[in-house]
Amino acid sequence: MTQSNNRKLTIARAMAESVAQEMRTDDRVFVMGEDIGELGGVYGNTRGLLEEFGKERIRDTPISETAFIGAAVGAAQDGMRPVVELMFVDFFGVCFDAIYNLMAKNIYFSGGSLKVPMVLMTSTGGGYSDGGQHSQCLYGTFAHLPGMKVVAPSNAYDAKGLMTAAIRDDSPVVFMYHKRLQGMGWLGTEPGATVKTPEESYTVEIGKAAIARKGSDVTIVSLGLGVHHALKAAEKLSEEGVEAEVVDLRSLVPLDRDTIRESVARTGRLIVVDEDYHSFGVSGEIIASVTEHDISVLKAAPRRVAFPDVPIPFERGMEQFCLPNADKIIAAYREIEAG
Amino acid sequence: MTQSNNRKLTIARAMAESVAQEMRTDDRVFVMGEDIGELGGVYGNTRGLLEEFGKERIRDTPISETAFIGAAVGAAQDGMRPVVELMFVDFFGVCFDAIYNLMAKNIYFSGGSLKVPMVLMTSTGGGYSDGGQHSQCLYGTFAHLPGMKVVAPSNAYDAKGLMTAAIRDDSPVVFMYHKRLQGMGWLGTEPGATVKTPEESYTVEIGKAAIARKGSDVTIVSLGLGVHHALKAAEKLSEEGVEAEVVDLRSLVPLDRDTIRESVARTGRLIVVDEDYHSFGVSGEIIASVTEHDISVLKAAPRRVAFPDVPIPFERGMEQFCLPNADKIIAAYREIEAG
Amino acid sequence: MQPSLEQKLWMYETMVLSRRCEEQIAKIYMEGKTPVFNMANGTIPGEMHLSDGQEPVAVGVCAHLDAEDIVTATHRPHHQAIAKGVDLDRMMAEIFGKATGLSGGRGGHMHLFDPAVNFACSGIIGQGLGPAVGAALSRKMQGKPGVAVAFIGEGATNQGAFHEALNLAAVWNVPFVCVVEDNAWGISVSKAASTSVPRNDVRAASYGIPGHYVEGNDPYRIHEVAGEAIARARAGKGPSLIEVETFRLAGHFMGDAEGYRPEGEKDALFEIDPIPRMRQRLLDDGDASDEQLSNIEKKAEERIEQAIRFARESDEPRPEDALTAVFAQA
Amino acid sequence: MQPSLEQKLWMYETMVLSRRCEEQIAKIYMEGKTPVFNMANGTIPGEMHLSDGQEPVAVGVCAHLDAEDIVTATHRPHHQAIAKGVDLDRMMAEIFGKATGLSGGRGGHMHLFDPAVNFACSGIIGQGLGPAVGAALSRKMQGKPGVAVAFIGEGATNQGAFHEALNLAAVWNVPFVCVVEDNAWGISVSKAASTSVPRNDVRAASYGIPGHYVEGNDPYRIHEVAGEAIARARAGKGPSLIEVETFRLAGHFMGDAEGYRPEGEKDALFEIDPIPRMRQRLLDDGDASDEQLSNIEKKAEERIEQAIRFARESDEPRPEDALTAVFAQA
Ligand SMILES: Cc1ncc(C[n+]2csc(CCOP(=O)(O)OP(=O)(O)O)c2C)c(N)n1
Ligand SMILES: Cc1ncc(C[n+]2csc(CCOP(=O)(O)OP(=O)(O)O)c2C)c(N)n1
Ligand SMILES: [Mg+2]
Ligand SMILES: [Mg+2]
Repeated sequence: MTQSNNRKLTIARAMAESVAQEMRTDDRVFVMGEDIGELGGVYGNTRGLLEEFGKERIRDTPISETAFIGAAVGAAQDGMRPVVELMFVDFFGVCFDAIYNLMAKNIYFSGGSLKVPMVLMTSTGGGYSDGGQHSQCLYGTFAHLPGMKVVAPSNAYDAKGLMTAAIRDDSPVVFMYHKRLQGMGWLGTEPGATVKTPEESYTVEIGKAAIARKGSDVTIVSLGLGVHHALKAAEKLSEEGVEAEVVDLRSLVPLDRDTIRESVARTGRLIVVDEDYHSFGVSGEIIASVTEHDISVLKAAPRRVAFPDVPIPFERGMEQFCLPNADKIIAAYREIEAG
Repeated sequence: MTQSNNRKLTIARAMAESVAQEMRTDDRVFVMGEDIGELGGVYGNTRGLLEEFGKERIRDTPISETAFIGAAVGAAQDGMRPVVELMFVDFFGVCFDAIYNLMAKNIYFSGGSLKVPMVLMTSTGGGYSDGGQHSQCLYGTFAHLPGMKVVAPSNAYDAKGLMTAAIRDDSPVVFMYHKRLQGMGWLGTEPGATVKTPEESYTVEIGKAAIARKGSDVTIVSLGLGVHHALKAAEKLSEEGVEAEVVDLRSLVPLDRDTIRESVARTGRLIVVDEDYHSFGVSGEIIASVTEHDISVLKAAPRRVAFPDVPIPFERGMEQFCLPNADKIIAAYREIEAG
Repeated sequence: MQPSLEQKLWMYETMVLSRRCEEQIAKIYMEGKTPVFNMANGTIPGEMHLSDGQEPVAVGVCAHLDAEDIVTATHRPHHQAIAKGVDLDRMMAEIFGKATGLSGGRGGHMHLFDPAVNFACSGIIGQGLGPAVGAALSRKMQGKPGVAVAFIGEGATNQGAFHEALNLAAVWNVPFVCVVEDNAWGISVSKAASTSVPRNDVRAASYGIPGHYVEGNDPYRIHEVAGEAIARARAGKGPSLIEVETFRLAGHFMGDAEGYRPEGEKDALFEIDPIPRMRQRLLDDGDASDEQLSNIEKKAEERIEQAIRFARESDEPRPEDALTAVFAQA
Repeated sequence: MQPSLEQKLWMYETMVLSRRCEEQIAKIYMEGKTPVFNMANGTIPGEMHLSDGQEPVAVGVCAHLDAEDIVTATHRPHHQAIAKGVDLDRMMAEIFGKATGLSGGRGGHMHLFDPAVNFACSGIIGQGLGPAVGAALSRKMQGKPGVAVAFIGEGATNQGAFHEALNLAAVWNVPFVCVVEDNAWGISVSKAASTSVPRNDVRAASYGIPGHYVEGNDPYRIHEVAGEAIARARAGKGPSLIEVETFRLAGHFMGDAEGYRPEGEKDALFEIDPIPRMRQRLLDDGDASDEQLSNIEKKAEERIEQAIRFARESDEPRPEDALTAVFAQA
């Protein structure tokens, strides 16, 4: 192992490095979005790219998400491999037609005669008082609609590998990165997200969950920032001799149901942690995926720790009241124990 | 009971009647949308209104969903009670910001100082080869995002009562009507949707499920057209002595979890029937709602009969292959029986 | 500048081909839908938007396009598809929902894709604009030739996507032309009731690009104006907006009672059907003999018959293939 | 036509009030964010978009508005809120996230709602346009007085919502005015890089409505042009579009390093800060004495201090109240 492989990167830098590496070897890759040029992306994931690749391939756009995401689809179908940014996932409402009715469906509508090799990267998550139009995760919203792969890394290693895999994929991939994991100085970051990341190019397979921590007593399934809450909860539980297994989904579509089911089959207990809204989303799907498969493996009713079904409040105390955290996960475990 | 109360109405006529009755007694109620005037709505639910109320209160709009749904929010906040139509729910992508970030959130953002008394009515459903941009249900998509009530009637009685309740509600209500239940001649209709509907005005409470059929052996939960599939399956199962209970959700938000749980507690078996996409949607939520509450009531793993995670194909055989129907529900029951 | 004789004959032939196509589809569409009309039934189920009357726009524009050029079309795409050179057999098979269709029956008549001639369409108003701008950008970035044309209806000009795409195309100066088929109606809503200006060419000024309005559904005039705009785009001088006055002789979709049309409108339109008019003009100008034109017409009829035969004789897709082609094949 | 003396003094006072507000917020925003700047921390967490420099637009327009008129504002709303007469104490408390805030801390600085003066704002670009058109329609339908003004930034003019709303307002001829604050930047993207025309007033022609461009960030000239447009709307003559040249003296949000600005741009802007300029003008024109103006300034400072005191002294909301007010109270 070279020294470079001991280097730690933030997710932001890992994303930018992946894009840069792909751009160097593939002329068809380019980047579009708001403030991704000079500014390097509000969340830093395109920093340095303008300097290396210039304005043609690193394109700042007007505030016209419908047009430029639609344009990415058109360019992708025409042989390019655009990486396009929707600055906050919360803005999807102004351009969701271009995303879910066009980007996601044209391969199918064309019977497979078209490819749509594009990546839509978008920031998710709250916890820093940015209010109800700038703090959502919307994982369930994107994962529910067929035709797009959806990934959400919890650390820089996965972020780089998933980004490289996404750019090389001939199908559209939505890359949801969590703001509180980006490693932006001005936002504070979860240290666990900044991990050793090889300099050389590599891929992480889209559709494979990771076991972030081994354990035998309860399975905690999560993604993105939630994985870190889960790991913290697991550490605390471990102090009292309860060993939690933490499953990091990494990808919502395809969803690695096998890994989840296999883990729950071993632990017999399930907690799902999701920063997206509680109902009709990720947490329900995970629980259903387990219970419909084999209900006998469960020793207790499954639990979820998710954002309640309310818009995201601005005020810190209110927002924290709603957000998942390690204590809530532990409380959920207590409920399971209590039966 | 007067004779009029024996009269049967289609859902389309029931909706139009409710709107007309509210418009007669409340000047603030008006209707906007594409082709809702002269044409009476593509799905007939505004037929006759232009003739009675004129162009000011029955407003055809440009093809500008973002603007006119946004305008409905502005008008609602200013004291009007708009009923606005999104012709097909599939078109939500061009205007979802106005729906989920504005209509759904302004009450909360204003701390309750604003009311947003508006109804967004929209057609759902496939089964008539209208292709992948005109056949979706998207129940899960709307139900996942907080701040809007979501109703989906299965028959004319409920449609009228829910529409009246929706118009009188000070919060935004999304009224999802299924095209194959509307009673439009040119589309064919499920006869079970056209039921006795009182002439006088009445409301059906938003947030209360109905037991469409009593039974003790299995609970089939559905909504809209799925309720009729469930009833047909129940009839067939009854021939072999299996009595299915059919729960008609009527409303997704609020979701009547109590009625579902109470039914499953009695039957011990659960099948969810949903024409919306399989994953991260309604079917997962219903199953999770039951299992997280009390896993011991289930005698077997729950099942779902939902639209697979693929865009909706045009061709009849392919589309029918994907759609829920009575046979698939019976097959799901067989799986439960087989354990 | 008038089209060349060859172009004129191609335009006439293509208009006739398109019309025959629509006539045959209209007939076949009713198979299985009588005595009770139910859109779900019959040889061709689902919605059906026909283009009768609007052929001059498709041919006037596409006369300037090659296979490598890009066209995005709408829910009313047949005339444009035919003029762009989409494989007619596979297009018809797709409309019938056959395994041999352009997308094996997954798409249907609103979702015709033929990558060989860079043709795509979609059922959402304004949706094709962004992709056309993107394809134009792709050519510019790759240094490859090709102009992208987005066809839309006049009703679509009030959709946000129209504004965003034209601005983006202008800012990026890509080889893009937006062609608006102004048939005066968006389903039952008239242009006057939906659009704040009588003509959309004035909206070009919002993007600092040339705007044109072509009156009279006149294929030669359309050909001329489109030719200029497309040449301009090819020369790297950027996008244009063209609105063309046309009309639809059919209902919005099949089954439309058209109660919204003022009395007599429809009859008057049939009087100015562009196909007999062009035929007469070719004769009057001495560009073709009656026999030549009859020959063209016969050939068009046969071509459509062949496509229909192909569609009818093709197999239905396997139902379970509905689950395939969601993602690109590895 | 110049504003009346009373209007001039109100405009000056309101500009100063707004500026003091921003200055104080800027200072308090940094409480708890040093030595390490983390947006999540401090007395006022989250994003913070200040309006320094853009005050002339707010006051020039709102001088013509009463409480019953409607304003929708953007992510940069303080100057407009203050000019519209939003309750300053409760606005400040909302920015602090207190229980006494306009929405009890649920909204924050991008979501200020004061129904008493018909003020609303939102954080999504272009989102306020539709609601303003709808409120204007509501007044027209109810036969009640009132004009609706939507403020947006120049970057927002390339969003589809802009186009749709202006067309709809024009088609329905409602009392609506769209005011574009052209501060030359949308975050780091310049107007030239995002907008296909140098000035948005030309886009009014797309809707058959009057378009105006006001140069120089000049409160009197803004007052005049806005007055005409608002009077026109009140007279039932329909909507207008006004773009105003202005500038922001602050970063896009607090913490913005503004590396995208050309060298010297910022310094030059401080030279033409509209507040000292207006002060000088009032003196030069003999409209007010130095003492009068100093008095106004002192009062403004005190008013802001009072609002801040109110905010500081107010209680935080109960965390569990996050779950309330999702739906209207019965
Ligand atoms: C975003 C969206 N809104 C509404 C519709 C429903 N719709 C289909 S065609 C049509 C009218 C379109 O009018 P125009 O653009 O003039 O095209 P034409 O049908 O006249 O060819 C409408 C409203 C749609 N498909 N997409
Ligand atoms: C639909 C949408 N896209 C992007 C953003 C992110 N964003 C917030 S402010 C801004 C720039 C806005 O520029 P402008 O309209 O000129 O207003 P200014 O900030 O200059 O006042 C952007 C891109 C957003 N809030 N909403
Ligand atoms: Mg039209
Ligand atoms: Mg700006």
